[in-house]
Amino acid sequence: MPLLERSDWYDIARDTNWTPDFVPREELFPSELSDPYDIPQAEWETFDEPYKVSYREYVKVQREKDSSAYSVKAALSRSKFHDGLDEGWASVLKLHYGAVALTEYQASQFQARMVRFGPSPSMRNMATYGMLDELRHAQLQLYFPHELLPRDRHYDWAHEAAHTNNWAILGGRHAMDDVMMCRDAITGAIMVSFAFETGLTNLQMVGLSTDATNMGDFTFANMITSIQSDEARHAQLGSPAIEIMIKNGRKAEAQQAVDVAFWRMWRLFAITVGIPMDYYIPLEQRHLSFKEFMHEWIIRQYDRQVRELGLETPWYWDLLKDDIENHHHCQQGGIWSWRPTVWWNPPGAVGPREREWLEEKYPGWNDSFGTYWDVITDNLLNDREEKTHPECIPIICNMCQIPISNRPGKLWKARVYQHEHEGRRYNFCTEPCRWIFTTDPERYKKHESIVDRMYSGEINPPTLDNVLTYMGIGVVSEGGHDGHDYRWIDGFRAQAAE
Amino acid sequence: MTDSSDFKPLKTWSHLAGQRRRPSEYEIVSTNLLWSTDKEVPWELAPGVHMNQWYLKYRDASPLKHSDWNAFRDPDEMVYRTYNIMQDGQETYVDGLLDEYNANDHDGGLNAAWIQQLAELYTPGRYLLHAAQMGSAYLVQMAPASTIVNCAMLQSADQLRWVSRIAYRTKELSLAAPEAGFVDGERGHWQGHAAWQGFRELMERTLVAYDWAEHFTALNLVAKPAIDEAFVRQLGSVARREGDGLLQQLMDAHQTDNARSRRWTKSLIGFALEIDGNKDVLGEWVTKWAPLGDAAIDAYCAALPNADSAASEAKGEVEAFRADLGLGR
Amino acid sequence: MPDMDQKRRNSVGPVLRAGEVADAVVEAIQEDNPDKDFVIENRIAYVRVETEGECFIRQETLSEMLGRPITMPEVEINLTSFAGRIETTDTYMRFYLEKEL
Amino acid sequence: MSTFPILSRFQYDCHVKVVEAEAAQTMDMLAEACAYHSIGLHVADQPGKILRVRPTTDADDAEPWPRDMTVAEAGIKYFDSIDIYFTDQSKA
Repeated sequence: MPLLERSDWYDIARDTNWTPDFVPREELFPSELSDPYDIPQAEWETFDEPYKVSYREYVKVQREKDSSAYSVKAALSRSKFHDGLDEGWASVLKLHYGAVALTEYQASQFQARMVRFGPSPSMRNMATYGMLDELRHAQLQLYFPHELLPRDRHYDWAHEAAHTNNWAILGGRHAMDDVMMCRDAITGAIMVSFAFETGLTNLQMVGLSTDATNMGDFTFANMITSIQSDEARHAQLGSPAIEIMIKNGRKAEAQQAVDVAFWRMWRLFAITVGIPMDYYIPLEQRHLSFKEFMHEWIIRQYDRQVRELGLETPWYWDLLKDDIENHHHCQQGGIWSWRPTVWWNPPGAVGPREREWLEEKYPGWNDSFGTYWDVITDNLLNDREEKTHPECIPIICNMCQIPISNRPGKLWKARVYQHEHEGRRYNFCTEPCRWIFTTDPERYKKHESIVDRMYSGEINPPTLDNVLTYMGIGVVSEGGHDGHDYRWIDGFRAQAAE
Repeated sequence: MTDSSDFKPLKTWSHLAGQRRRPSEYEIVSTNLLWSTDKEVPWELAPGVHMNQWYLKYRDASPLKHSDWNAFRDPDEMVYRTYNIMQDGQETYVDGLLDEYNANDHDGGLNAAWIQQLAELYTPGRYLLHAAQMGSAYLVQMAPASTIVNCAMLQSADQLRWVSRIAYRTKELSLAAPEAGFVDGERGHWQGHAAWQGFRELMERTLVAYDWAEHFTALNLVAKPAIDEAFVRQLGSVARREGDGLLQQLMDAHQTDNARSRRWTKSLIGFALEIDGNKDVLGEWVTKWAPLGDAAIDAYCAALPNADSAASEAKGEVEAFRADLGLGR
Repeated sequence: MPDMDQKRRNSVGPVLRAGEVADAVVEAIQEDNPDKDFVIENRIAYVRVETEGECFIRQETLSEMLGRPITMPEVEINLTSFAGRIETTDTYMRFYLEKEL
Repeated sequence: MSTFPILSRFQYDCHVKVVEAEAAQTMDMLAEACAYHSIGLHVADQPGKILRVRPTTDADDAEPWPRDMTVAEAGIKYFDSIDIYFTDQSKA
């Protein structure tokens, strides 16, 4: 006789709420950890995750996924792929693993919050798989770069980065701790599962796989798309939570959670995905521009999903569209200029052909970002390498912790958005980052950016060496240098010779 | 800054490079993964934020102390991919059991009295194990080292495994005995039947024991052993006597997961007992929680048919487990 | 680009890792949704399959196209993402939108 | 300490930079200090033009401070954002 189908017994396994008698319910599900919106338990029991799986199916399917991911890795390990690897692609890997590996691990702790404090048993079960998924992602993304350690000390950052105070890591931790680690189960489900995992993770884990395949890095392409297949499932924890919120008169709160989380993640992902796609990947291997991927996955698909659930397009959507044309170009410049502060070797990668591509994909690039690189190119062509290293630092945003920048050149838009709160002045990169602060000043007000720390005495004295040491440079590994040893200016030499 | 010549390529992570032997896959992917234990303020937000206060109070200020929790190792060295390989095999075995008994119309051969016992004493167990799933997940959030977190994570998943299998059996039994109250009756039994009230009190109180180490003690030294011995082992034995070979074999399969849980529990206790003062801390918690565990066992076993010695056997086994950890009463 | 953003605003469908399962899905989904026009975008590492409003992947058809039996949970191995809402059952997956914009 | 950080919003530069200012500096000196971190690094020089300093405002339309006014006299404080911008000799 055939075994039962999953649907025959699935609902029984998620019918596990009971009424506590020995301890008060509010002690069992404290609102700050569970549901701060006072939505009745019966409402949460209507939670129905659209993407279902059983334990039995889970261990079987996940075993197969891993079997595939690890066998592709083994095959590539035996090949000579990493010998003579382009340093642009190596930078993608170094940046990716350093930013992602331990973040995935903390995500398993966040999923555990939903397992323990989720008011709906369905949510608790789904999040149990989510928790395991994130363990998988952390372990894959530690095991794979570990093999690269004998090639390059920078790969040690896959494990160490999150333990340092590197400026890029402070940005990552501040955002992740805000959106993921310091939220109740419900707000977290909206912020992480919906706003993050149905949106921007697609860029990093699916969009980037196209470039990886073009590079011949099938291990990486296979790994990240396999990771996203887990995310696609457990991300579905978010939409029922949003719908229950709206049904119970909490649309405004759900909207704010989505808008805050999306913007915070956007500011990070433009760096970890946008820069690789438009600069680090050699021109011949680029498929679409970051902007094109953003329009495919975010402007069209994510926004559609937001509206499908009954929320509105975020108020800052026009600002986002502008930021898509702008933010990662600025940060490519900043990261390259301050390359000794990062754990990868960012290529400038703006030779004549690359500039032509950038101008085509981002009309106006030459008049704006081009002027910035003109000065740098001129310095390099005229043996003034030292002038490519600034002696000062950029001001850092008190929300996203990223250097405050905007379009240079004719279209000059660089500006700091300031805000006074209880006698302290805060500096923000954009209107949305400032807005996020005002939604909950208590949450953010005591935090110090790395620039604040240079003036508050935490980094004392704030000499260049001390700041670099504070950031883990010269501690975990050396900092970065131009990934192509400035070969990208050769095209200009050739032009000049003609 | 260090001279660049110090940065030779590595064979393993710098934090493992000091040890003599080559690190295992387990160590490479499992050790020192928490960033929230690096600094005085756990999370990169204002120190006063509720979650920072929660971690400072319930994790960092726990009376159970160790200067290097990260040195803990899971004796099974379980990683995600080996867990799935192992559990896929275990689940295939359970599928086989269910298929085989189903083919022989096992449920049709059960007597009415036993079916009633199953409805009252077996299928409501999904609430019990789900509570253990939630409690284990609390440890995932709060344990001070990733190697401890991982053990708790797989323990939480194991509970869901058996919640699912109980749900599966609940449906099967409801088809065999539509009048016995399966599917809809379990919550009433869990909340009202005398057999479950000890367990329910134990689990509700365990779930609000928010100090991470007290939670671990209540869950892994008291509640889970009580569940393992009374619900899994004693009910399994009764099933054997009642001719319910399927339940007996399911419970035997369940014990495999319990044994793994006990192995890491024993290792973690041994690790904690290296530090002066921890024995007293753990001893006090055991003294506080063990009576609740005993009461749960007593209440549950009293309801088991023809099982006069069940409670004393179960309590004896639980006590022996703790004695083996050096924490006998 | 704004044109594309506007035109396909009610698009739904799976995004699959390139490979034999993706190829089989592309065939099966068109067979099972004969009244629909599909846009199939090959992005080298992944394939985006989209249509307006609603579409199904059925286990039976997919197994036929693949030439071997496949369960719906096994589709997850290659289902890296999707547009729209999802419904997962033992015998089919459905991608759909409730609101038309 | 007589120096303190101000935010240099230097015309045409991509980044807003932290530059040390001194109370006794004139605006010309402050402009020069800011220029040191932008011109020739990220911004092309414009020989013949004069750099002026004004408070940052939303519309970029504030009056510049007199070139010989000091930082203290202008009331520029810790982490104030100021614009440094190119002007024609005649307008200066």
